[in-house]
Amino acid sequence: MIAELFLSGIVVWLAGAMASLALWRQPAAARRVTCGAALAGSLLDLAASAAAIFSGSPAVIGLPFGNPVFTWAVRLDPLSAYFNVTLAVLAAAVSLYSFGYLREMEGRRNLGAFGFFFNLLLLSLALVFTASNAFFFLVAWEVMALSSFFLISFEHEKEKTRNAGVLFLIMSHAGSGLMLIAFLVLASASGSLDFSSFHLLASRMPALQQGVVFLLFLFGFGVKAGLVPLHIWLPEAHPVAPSNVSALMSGIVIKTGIYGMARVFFDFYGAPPVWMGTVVLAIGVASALLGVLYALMEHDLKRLLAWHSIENIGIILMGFGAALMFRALGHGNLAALALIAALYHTFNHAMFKGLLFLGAGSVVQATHTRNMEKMGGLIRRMPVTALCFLVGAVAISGLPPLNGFVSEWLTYQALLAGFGTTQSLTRLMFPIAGSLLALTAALAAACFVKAFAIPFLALPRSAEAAEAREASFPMRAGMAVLAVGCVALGLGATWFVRVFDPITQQALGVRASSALVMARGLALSPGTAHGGTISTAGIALIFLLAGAAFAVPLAMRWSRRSVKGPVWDCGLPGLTADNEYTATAFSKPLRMIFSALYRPRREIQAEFEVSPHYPSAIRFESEIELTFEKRLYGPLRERIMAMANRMKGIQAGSINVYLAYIFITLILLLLFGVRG
Amino acid sequence: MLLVVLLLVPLAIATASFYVRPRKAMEAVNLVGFGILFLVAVGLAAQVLAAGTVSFANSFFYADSLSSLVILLTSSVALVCSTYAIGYLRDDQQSGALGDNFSPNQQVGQLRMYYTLTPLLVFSMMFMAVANNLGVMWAAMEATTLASIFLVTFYGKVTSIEAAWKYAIIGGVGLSMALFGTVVAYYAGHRLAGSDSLSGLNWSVLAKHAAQLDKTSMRLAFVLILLGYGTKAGLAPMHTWKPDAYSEAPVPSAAILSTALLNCALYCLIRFYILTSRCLGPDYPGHLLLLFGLLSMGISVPFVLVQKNYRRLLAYHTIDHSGIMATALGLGGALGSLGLMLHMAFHTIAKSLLFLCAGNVYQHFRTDQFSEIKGSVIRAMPLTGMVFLMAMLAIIGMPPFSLFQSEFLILRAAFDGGHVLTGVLFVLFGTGVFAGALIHVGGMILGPGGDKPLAAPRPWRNGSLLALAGALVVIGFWVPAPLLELIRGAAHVVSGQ
Amino acid sequence: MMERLIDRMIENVTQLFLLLALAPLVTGVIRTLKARLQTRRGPNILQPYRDLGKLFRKGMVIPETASWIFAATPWIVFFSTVLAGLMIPMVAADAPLGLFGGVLAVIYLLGLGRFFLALSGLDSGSSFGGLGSSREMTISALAEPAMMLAIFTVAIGAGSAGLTEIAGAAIGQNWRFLAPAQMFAFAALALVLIAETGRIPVDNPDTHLELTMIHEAMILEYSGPYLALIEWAASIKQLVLMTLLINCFWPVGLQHTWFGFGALQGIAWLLAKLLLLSCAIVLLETVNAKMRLFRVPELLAVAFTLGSLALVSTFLF
Amino acid sequence: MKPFLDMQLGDRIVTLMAALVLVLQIAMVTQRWIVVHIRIFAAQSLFLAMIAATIAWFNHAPHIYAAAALTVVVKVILVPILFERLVVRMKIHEEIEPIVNVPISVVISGGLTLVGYVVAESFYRPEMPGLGHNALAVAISLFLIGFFNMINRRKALTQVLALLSLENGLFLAAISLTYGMPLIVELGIFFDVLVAAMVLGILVYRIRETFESMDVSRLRRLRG
Repeated sequence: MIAELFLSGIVVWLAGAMASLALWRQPAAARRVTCGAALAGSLLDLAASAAAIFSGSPAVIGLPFGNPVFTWAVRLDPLSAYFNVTLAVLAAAVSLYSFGYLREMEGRRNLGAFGFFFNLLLLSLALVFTASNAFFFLVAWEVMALSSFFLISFEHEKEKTRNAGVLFLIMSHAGSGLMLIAFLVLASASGSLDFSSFHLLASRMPALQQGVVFLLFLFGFGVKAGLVPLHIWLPEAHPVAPSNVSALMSGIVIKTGIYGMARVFFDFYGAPPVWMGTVVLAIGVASALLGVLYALMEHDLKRLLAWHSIENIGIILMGFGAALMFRALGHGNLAALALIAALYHTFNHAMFKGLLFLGAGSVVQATHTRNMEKMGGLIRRMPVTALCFLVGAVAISGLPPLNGFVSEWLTYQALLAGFGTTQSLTRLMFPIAGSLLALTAALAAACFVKAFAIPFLALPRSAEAAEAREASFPMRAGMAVLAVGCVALGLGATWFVRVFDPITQQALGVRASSALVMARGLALSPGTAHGGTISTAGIALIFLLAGAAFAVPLAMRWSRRSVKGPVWDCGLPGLTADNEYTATAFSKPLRMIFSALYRPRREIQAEFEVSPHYPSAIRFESEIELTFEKRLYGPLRERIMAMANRMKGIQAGSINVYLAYIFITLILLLLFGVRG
Repeated sequence: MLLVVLLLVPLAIATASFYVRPRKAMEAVNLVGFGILFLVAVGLAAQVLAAGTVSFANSFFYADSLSSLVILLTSSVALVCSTYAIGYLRDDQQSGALGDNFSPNQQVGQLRMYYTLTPLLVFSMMFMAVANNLGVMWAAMEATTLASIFLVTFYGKVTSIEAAWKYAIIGGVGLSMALFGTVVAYYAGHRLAGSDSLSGLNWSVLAKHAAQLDKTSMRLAFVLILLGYGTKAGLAPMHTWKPDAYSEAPVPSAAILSTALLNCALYCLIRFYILTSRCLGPDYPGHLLLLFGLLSMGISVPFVLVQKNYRRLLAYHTIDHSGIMATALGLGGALGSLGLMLHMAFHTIAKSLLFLCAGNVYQHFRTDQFSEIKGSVIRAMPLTGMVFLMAMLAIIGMPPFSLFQSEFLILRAAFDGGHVLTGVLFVLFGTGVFAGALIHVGGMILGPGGDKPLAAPRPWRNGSLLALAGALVVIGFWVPAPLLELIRGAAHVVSGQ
Repeated sequence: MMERLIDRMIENVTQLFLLLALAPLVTGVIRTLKARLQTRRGPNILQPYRDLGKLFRKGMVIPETASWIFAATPWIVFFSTVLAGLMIPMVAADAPLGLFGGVLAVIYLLGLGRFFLALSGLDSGSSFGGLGSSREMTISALAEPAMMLAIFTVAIGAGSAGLTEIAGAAIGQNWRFLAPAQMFAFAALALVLIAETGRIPVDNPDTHLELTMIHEAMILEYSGPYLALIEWAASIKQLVLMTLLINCFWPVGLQHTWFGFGALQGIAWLLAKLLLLSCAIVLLETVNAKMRLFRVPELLAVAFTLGSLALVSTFLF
Repeated sequence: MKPFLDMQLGDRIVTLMAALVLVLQIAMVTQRWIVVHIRIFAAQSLFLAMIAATIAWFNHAPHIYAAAALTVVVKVILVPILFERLVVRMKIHEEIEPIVNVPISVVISGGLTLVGYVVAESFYRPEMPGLGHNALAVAISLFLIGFFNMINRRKALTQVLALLSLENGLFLAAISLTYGMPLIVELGIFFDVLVAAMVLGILVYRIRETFESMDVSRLRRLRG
């Protein structure tokens, strides 16, 4: 049954891809087919994987195509199923959204090609999460990379877009090269390519080999997940893609890296040495902090969101790192807690980041710019979008009672409990990581105050923003689905954690949820000694009751006594959009405080007419330096290119030289090759 | 019997198109002839699949699944290219690219040269593939060089003469080394069967008694052979002629040279590799092959990275891939040989497709510099652009296209065989080439589009383009069972298992 | 079971009452003491109540540029603060609403309030609001890690993150806070408290000097009942943080559970300790001048260092 | 007739002539005048034919006579005539300076001869009839020196000649090691050599036409 559902989902996606390619001459039809197929496929996939999480034995499905040399098969075990559910929910919402979003492009762009790659992306994602052997996994992985590449460079007439796409594909390919090596090392040890044969295999290998394979996987998947310092492609590639694609990219595509790590760390490795967990934890902290710090300086709405993806991946990795360390130290329950925190946050991030990107998409479509400084006041023009975006912003800032808070709370608990697990110095890592997580979360909140307030509140800062129009119904519906998801995952935490039982069972042999749920499902507890409890549902309930009991009636009474009035503007003639605080101004204090990292460059040009004290016009421009691009990748690229140019001297055109190459080779071989 | 037909058909084509007058007739002769040749090759493949080996004239002609695979690939490439050539040369004739201020007669003469030399080239490749006697095999190989020189000078430009000269001289030296190697191999084995007896150089005989061959001589022989046929295969550092020759020859010929002829050179290498490894054990030839294979892959990276000319880019790709195949041969074993044979087949399809795409682009834009095209291909010629990009992605080993599978096999052979360094370098160079190719070709095809008008429809060229593209896509998901059988058979011949 | 629930109800109501009632008082006390220390007569201790009452009776001016965020914020701030207040142990060790959340919930609920406050600051479009929001978010973000470290330390000492357990573990050993770890943590948390409650030297709650104000700038556009709500919430927040500080580190007189007489005793102790802490704050405020905004990070860096010292010393001692 | 069946004598003759061939090869390296160059090549090929004949006589291997005859026809008569015609038509007389000047070239050639002996030395089999290893050493040396000569020359035609002389080395190896390849192979090889010579001749002529010179060091347009 599961198999049939899953296969039919695959087939629907495939058919959708082909059909929309065939229909590339009729944009409207292509659009409908694309989104319809994507939606239907997602729903089928959702049904299949939701059932698969709880079905005792993983469903193994052989695919009808593929060549005899390799087997193309998928396996739906709880872990795969969980990621598939994430994919399916997000994909459903996004395809719903796309019904409206793509209408803009009709006639101006080749929607057939778009639909082809869009469905292909969903298809390959589902296969990546379920592939049951290394070869097929890599095939699915690269198909995913390819289709994302074409979707990213969909607007390929812009050079920035092209470069972003190419950068993405190259880095992704380098990453899969590392994975390829690691997989082949495992395969040569096990004699088979099947994941089932890798189970706990890595831990049986010699220590050095174990470590190398671990690092290969970490960086191989890390490229896709956007770990610092392998992240540079992400803030380039995600913003330039069409927004519904960005939602998929940030929401689920980078999660394939997370899935790969989960698969490797908790399936291939038994109890890894402690240092592995430490490394993962450290990298997680670095990614989280740097991601949010760079996000704060961003005024391109979509780039800002992209940087936040790096931050959240970092948070997820903190959970993984803690889980690995606990496992190494032999604390199964804590490991389960940390793993749950990480996976929970994975799902949550898919929800709110998808939501935020869809919201950004609506805004960008309405205002024709990605620059926040040119938006403003949109909450009146597009209320629904604003509300959805607000929900996403609250959720991603980890504020109660929404889903972001729950998973971050679980992460805190894991880190808190970690201190007691060992006597060695490594235990200091947990509190440090915890406090930096707190910093990250607070900065994220600051960043989303900016990201919501600047575009949506106060007065419009440009003509486009002034006559922005609310997104079409399908787009609003798509966003609403995800917003509801955020709320549900927040309030229904105690219900949702049960989903993880099969996964932790499979990965760690522990069923944790019963320990996590307290007070008849009203509250959530970390399951450790005295962890304290949390009840998002309760908090929300109290808010509702209090609101209904006091806020509404009182507000109505007071509103009779309230008048609309102008804003205090120091007596100057009237407030205009120019008086408003800009995003740049908002992030100014942090830019100064962290200037060691940003190395900001600013230039101010003022034109004076009457007197040097009253400039008639001031042009302010400030930009920060992206350290890794400038210090690490730039020099690397230049060095390689310089070397290549020098190598060109080999082919200088003189036939005598060419002959000399052969001659020397011949002599050398005669002297050393032949006589052995 | 089929073996002889296989040789007679191309000869017949050559003579016919040498004597018929009008252009259309020559085209028809070529098209039909190569069609027949393809059928014959398929028939031969069927026979081989049934009987294992086919031999004729007391095994002067001899074909096993290895040679039959090479023949099949060669004939199919020849067929596709002859189809493509019709459209291509007509275009050349109209645009006066055949040589400025040529009279119509001279132009037809040019065409005749092409339509006569190509079958001759094919003929010598066929001969090489069915010859059992290593000496004859060498002679046939030399003949391929001689037949193709004037294809390189086809356009009579200064550069094409230069390219032809380098091709001729370097090829000549290489082949004389190969001949030397053959002589030494003969010496190593001439005491088995009495000297001066013809069968003393027969591969089938030598392979049977490979163990008794004189070891020292085989060492020397293999080195010379490796350098010799390696030159034809374009292994570094004997590769220098390739970019010049490929970028100057007319595109269909370039396609044939870079696929079919490469296969032939590798075929000769494989034959001797089998002898040597049976005589000295796989390590000695294996390590030498790995050395040259990795060197070729490595050397192609910088040239791909900073390449300005897309036809030369393709040439360096061919060098890269001959390196890959040499590595696969060096790794040997069941996996390595299977990977090698699959890769040979897949590469033949993808690379010829690439050259045909390059031909389309060249004839539309009349330049082979990336900088002058700048991302207007997809707009000016959508079909070609799409196929070009696809084929490029395929050739740099992107799934779901088939080359990924063969390279995966080869890599697996490397790691299973404990050649970790080889595997790592393989991946490293692969990534380098990937980056270079993607940057350049991506930048050439995708983009805002220029002033160039939409290209006119070109049935002959795009027809063959689509045929190959279809094959390329399909073969990634499904290889016809008999073909796979043939490939497996060839792999068995190589690995001797 | 049933009566347990009823007990809880009573506890909650009591603590709610305490919060609402005490908060303005604490503010008043601090103001008066400060005035006296500066040898001014200063306002009456009960002045804050009067202010609130007056504001609640007044009408209000809503900026025409503002959106519904502006109207929603006071409620969210008020409710979240009160909710946080119910999660901390005031009178007895077990916080009435402990089930709904521990210290993390408290911090994040206050964070929720701050988030909306900052939004409303930007909502009106006045540049003061933006200025205030920007500074508020910056400072609180920088305060966060120090606070978290201190809490971690305390939690590690008590072997729990639940405030009930923390306080409970502290009961009885009244001099435990003399342990270096506790001292450092206390100092760190105290600094954070100053930053969070917007007191000198970080912010001056009494100023309306454009360029120096932070919290006041955010709420510049508010008037009437909404302003009252926000001010009230601010003083409740102050009370909550102060209580948190004293009950976690110096639980003298803190009861294990709520029962008749003990509760009264607990309240008495609470008042006493609050008074003490207020004096300390007043002292601090009078001897210090307000810092420049860009010196504040240094202060918080000190707090962070103290926090990490506390952590390390739990490791050492 | 006794002495003429004595292996010893045969060995002496072969070795002597091989040595002469080697000398001629080195002479070719030093040579500047193209016409003389061609003639030396002819002479060398003639000696080779004689070696072949000797071997055929002493080993009663009649098919080697055919090889000898072919050598005479192709390399002593046809190719030289062809090339001298070419020289006359293109009115070229003198080779410009070789890349490495003459004395050093000679030294290098000596070194290459040494290499040849070093390589061949591992092939020495006492149990085998004497015509073997010495000739192989010479053959390898011929090959290497011819190769070096190709690198060393700038004029297209001389490169072709060097290539052919290098093939002479092959021929020597073939007949002295294995008493010649099977006849059909020999036929194939000679046919190829002839065609190659003609093809290369035509190429040389076209180079001369397009570049107004035969200097291959000008063929440097194709780079990178």
